[in-house]
Amino acid sequence: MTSARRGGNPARPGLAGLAGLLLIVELLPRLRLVNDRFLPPTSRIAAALADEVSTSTFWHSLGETLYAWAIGLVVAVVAGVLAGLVIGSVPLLRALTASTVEFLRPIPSVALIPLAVLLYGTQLGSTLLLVCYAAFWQVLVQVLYGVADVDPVAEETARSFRFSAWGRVRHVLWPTALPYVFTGFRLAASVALVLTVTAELVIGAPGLGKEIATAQNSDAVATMYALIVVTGALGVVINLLTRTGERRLLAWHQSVRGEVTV
Amino acid sequence: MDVLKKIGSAVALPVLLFAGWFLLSDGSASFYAPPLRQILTAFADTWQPERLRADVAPSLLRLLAGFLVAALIGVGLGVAVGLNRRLRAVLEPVLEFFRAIPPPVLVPVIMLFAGIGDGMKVIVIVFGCVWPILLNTVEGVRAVDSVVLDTARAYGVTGPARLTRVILPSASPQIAAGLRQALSIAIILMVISEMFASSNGLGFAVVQFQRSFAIPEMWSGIILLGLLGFALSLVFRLAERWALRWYEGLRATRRRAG
Amino acid sequence: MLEVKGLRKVYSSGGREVEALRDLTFTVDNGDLVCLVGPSGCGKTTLLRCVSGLLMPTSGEVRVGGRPITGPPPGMAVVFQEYGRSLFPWMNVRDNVELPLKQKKVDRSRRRQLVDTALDAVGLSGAASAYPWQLSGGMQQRVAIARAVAYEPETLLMDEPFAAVDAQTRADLEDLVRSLWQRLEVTVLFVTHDIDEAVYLGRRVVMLSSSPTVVQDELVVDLPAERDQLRTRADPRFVELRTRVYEQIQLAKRAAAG
Amino acid sequence: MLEVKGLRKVYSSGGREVEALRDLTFTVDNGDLVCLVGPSGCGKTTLLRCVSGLLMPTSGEVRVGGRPITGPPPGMAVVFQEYGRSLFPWMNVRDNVELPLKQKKVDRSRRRQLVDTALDAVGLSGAASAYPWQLSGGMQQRVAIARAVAYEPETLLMDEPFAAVDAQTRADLEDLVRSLWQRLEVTVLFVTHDIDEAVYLGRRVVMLSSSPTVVQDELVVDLPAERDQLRTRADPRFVELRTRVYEQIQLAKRAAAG
Amino acid sequence: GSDKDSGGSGTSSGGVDNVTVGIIPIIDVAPIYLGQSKGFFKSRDIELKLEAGQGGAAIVPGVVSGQFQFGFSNLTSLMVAQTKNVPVKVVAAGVSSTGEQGKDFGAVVVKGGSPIKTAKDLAGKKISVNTLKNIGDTATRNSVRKAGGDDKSIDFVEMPFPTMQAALEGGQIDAAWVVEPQLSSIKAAGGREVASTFVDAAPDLTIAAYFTAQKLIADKPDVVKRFTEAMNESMTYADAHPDEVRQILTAYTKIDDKTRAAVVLPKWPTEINKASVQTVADLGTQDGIFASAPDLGKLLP
Ligand SMILES: Nc1ncnc2c1ncn2[C@@H]1O[C@H](COP(=O)(O)OP(=O)(O)OP(=O)(O)O)[C@@H](O)[C@H]1O
Ligand SMILES: Nc1ncnc2c1ncn2[C@@H]1O[C@H](COP(=O)(O)OP(=O)(O)OP(=O)(O)O)[C@@H](O)[C@H]1O
Ligand SMILES: [Mg+2]
Ligand SMILES: [Mg+2]
Repeated sequence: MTSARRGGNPARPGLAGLAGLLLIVELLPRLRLVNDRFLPPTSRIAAALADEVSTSTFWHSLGETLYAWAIGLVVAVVAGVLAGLVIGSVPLLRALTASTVEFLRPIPSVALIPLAVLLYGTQLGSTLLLVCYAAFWQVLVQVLYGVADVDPVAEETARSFRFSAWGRVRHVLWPTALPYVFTGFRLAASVALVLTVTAELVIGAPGLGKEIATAQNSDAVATMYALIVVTGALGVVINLLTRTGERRLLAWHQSVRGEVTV
Repeated sequence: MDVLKKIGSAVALPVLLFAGWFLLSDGSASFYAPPLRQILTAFADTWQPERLRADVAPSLLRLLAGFLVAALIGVGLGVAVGLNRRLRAVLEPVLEFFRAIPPPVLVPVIMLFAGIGDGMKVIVIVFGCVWPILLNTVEGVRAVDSVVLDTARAYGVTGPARLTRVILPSASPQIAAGLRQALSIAIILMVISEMFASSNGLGFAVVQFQRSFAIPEMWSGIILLGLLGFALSLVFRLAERWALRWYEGLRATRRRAG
Repeated sequence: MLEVKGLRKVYSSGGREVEALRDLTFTVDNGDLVCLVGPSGCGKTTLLRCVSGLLMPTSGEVRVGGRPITGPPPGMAVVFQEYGRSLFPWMNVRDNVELPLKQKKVDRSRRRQLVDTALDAVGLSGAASAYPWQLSGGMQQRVAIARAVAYEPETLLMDEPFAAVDAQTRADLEDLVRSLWQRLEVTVLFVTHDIDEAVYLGRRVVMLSSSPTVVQDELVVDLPAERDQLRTRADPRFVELRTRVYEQIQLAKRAAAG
Repeated sequence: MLEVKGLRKVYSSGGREVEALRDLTFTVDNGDLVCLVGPSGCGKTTLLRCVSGLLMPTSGEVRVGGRPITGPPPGMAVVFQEYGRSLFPWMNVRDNVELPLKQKKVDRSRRRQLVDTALDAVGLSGAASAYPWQLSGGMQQRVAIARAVAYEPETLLMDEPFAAVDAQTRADLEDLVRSLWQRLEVTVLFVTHDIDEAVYLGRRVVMLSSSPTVVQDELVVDLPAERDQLRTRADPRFVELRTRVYEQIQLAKRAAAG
Repeated sequence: GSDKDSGGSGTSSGGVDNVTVGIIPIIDVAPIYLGQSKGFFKSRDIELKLEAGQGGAAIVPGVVSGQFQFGFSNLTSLMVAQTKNVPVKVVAAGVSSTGEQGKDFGAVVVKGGSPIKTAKDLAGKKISVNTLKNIGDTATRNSVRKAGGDDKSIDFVEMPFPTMQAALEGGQIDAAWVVEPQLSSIKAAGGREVASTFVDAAPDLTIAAYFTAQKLIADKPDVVKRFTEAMNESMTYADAHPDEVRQILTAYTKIDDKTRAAVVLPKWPTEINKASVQTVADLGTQDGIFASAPDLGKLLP
């Protein structure tokens, strides 16, 4: 009810949440609730992490992962948004593609691994293929739902003033779909990260995933967790950035403005 | 008439694509991309009723269990997080943290707690497909019209009724978007989960075909996955139509023009 | 008794600060019917939302029965100016009207009776099973009114409730409000931009100045309690009163402009 | 010239069939100002939406300049009854008003001038940078009017455009519409539920019956072109005409009830 | 630069052949890393690039499509490929068992307190293998049969090696078929070995091999020959220098120092023990792993 900007730094409660998680992970093995060889306490993971970050391999792998992630995500988002807007605003296209979309979407990207390797070997291309394939659907589906959510009155207003097709997309469809696009982006961002790491893990393309695989094969449990933590941390950072963008671009939207006023 | 048209437009593109695939792949010598003709033969040979019962049925059960649990958790947690700003601030980074962890690397950890039975597979599915539901629910709940909320408050529509009669229906279109996305992710994770500690299931079969270099059979498995996904999404679509008929009507009335 | 004391509300959002209400003080006795008039944008809706406990004032307070309110008090019904958005699009007309009664735990048969009577009173018996988005603007507004009427509130807040209906319907609804008020001894706070309506309906009229808003004037309508659309409006005293309100509002406007 | 011929519209959605318009025929000459009155729910909005090319009639047709319309014709501006929802919440007031002009490729300086003049005319110069949801109902409605006015349309369709504004503002806006009409020779079709307004504003008044809707009566307002809020309304001819309209509508209602 | 193109079937650039090899980053492939660092490949004009994958899934298609010139794979998988007419051929031995009971690099182990004492007791139990229908289950069946147990009643489940220890200790499985380094680590935690399955199957069993696509053998027999030579030199060197093998592990695994010192290293003979491979082929055919008996003449050099 009262002013939203009370707690000063908005990131603080989030940090508290993460700290709680760290504490739980520290305590579980210490209290012998789980075997510390399977889940080492936070402190040991942290030590392993410190070891990792002092190697150049780690930074190199991180760079590779981020690079593949970023490219895959950009391609998927751009393609997903464009396809979504086009398909969503042309009912005929929508009817024609619906079944194909539903058919292709659940095909697991992991099943595409042989195909990817066939085409690109263990190089970046393989990872990208899997990442784009998986992330594309996330964006596409969100945009389709977003386009369907256009307020009929707003849509009619645009039509009555004879907005050009582009004008309608730019000024009506796009702003309405934008919140959905953001959700799609956030979903795609993490799916892309998950797929990048998985592809590296399974195919062996260079990156964090390969490091995780190596750690797993080597029984280096703490190191494995340390690398997992890095992936998770990447997710948190990515989300933080997205949220910031969202607050900027969606200041007019109920979900954002509802939290500032009242 | 209308129904025929709908069916026509639904099958037109797939038929075209399959025809294209059939023609282009005919005579393919590549070991990993065999002609579609061969794949279709393999399909008919492989997916006999007995095999369907042995591999597809258990997969489907895990899938449904995982999807339903994810839906419950996703919507439940999503509503709580969406309604409560402070809870959201506390939980969001933790959730984002877990969201970014690839399920395959978590499988060992999940095995620790859940063993290697169906429970583990269901948890893997839940872990992967809860996110779109959760995110969409949170956003849907946050976007409930302020006048609607005021109306509910003013008329004392509070407590459970506020949830079931106001918040959930209002957010339901977006929740549906999340559920739909989760459904296909659930299928993907079904396959992934069956790659570990498994001895039956559709995913297991596909991986097994791949490992034993039965490539046409592997492709037939992938096609079956696609068909399965399509069938499930059709069921989902029908359910959605029914549950959101108000929304469809609301949108459709104004679409009749031009 | 409803007391508004030194009420002030400043909106600040997106770098824009608006002092919607500067300093309002007035009281409404139990069972009174007070009409609020004032120029567009002067803060009538804001005031109503503060009184209903939906909006926290920047300073000052609203008391009901001596106690300051912190949220919507029980037994209050509100008809929102945004009638269209205040109806739940996922429920049909009957359910929209019935939901608050369910929340109030009115038993089923009584509920049915209240809903039927209310829908009948606003002339919508035939549309009970339609969804709000299948209705015309005026019909939607009447649903919102029916919902408030069926609720049998102790306090009734109405924000330009007849804006979208035709003259004849409006007259009928005015009489409906008056009869409800007389029958149930409801406390009514009624926002309107129609001066005639304010004088015809109210026992008192509170006039607000334009922004920054204070109470410009108050007036007791000393017309007989039994009113009639034709005779009352032709009454010289009625004309006198409406002229006085008109002048005050002109004054308020001019003060703002000057 | 705008011709409406044998227009019929039946809504059918969710198993509910409503014959909103039965059979409407009338014409509006170029540069004419026609007011449409009729009871709530009789189909005024439906008619307007058919005329604007936003809704396909079930049968009959609408012709503009002799050609049947298939979509919104160029040079037309509509003020929707749902004014709140017709404003884009992601743009501030100025941008909302300016956007159609951009679409019409009006150059920048002219655009600025048109927007400023229009906002000034509806008394909203001060709120140009506010977002629609930061405005009161009446202010929102005035933004919608400003948008239509700034557009300098050849045909102006207005659906109860003054429903949410106070009496004084309403009078000002009425004069605004009349001066616009005289200055630019716009063809205006104006829906209202206020009989006085229809007679004061229009050069002709078309009265619709209640559902099933036909044209009940038509009337030419033979008052002098120069109108004045005080004098015109006091004119005996004005009173005579408004009584006639009132009676016709009463008749329509009674016919429906009987 | 883009290895995709330059790697294309060993294009020469200045007389040097670029060769990409798909391997799994486990102890077994230590020789190739060692050979790379010792310059055994360079001296034969081979510029070696190693691509580590998590399993065979990516390697065989990579080799068949020409993305990799060579690959490392377990021979059982290659035999499966052969029965399906995948155009691959072995060019060098990969890794062999030590042949010593109780001191091999792969075995079936149980928890310390387990009532399972011998291979016979494994009958009717739940045993984990890394891949179903592969060397793990067929070799284990063989051991059980030899010990006089009923191999048909064994319930094999599939799980990655690294998770087996937890599953074993959590009681989700009764026994685990594991290889190093997990084998050492389970033993160190009190686990007990009940069968040296490779040793039971055949003396000096050749378990894995390096292979290539038949197309490459036809197109560039010379490259293949040089690769085989380099590989053989690497393996001979590795076999003779266990300390350097333990050292090179740090380059591509994350095995900790203690385990690194403790693991049992496999043998790296340059000869493929064809008899042992034939034994596995027969066992596999008997257990239904192969649809038809593999034609070793087509697969092995
Ligand atoms: N959410 C908001 N954020 C910022 N300013 C607001 C908000 N709501 C209202 N205002 C401002 O407060 C003032 C009063 O608004 P309010 O809606 O109370 O007026 P009103 O008297 O109801 O007008 P009307 O008769 O046109 O409905 C207006 O200037 C408006 O711009
Ligand atoms: N989308 C729709 N679906 C079904 N019925 C509709 C729809 N829109 C309007 N109707 C019905 O058509 C009839 C006419 O509606 P319309 O909105 O045209 O009336 P109106 O004359 O504008 O009324 P008001 O003055 O109350 O705005 C009403 O009975 C209404 O219920
Ligand atoms: Mg208001
Ligand atoms: Mg209407």
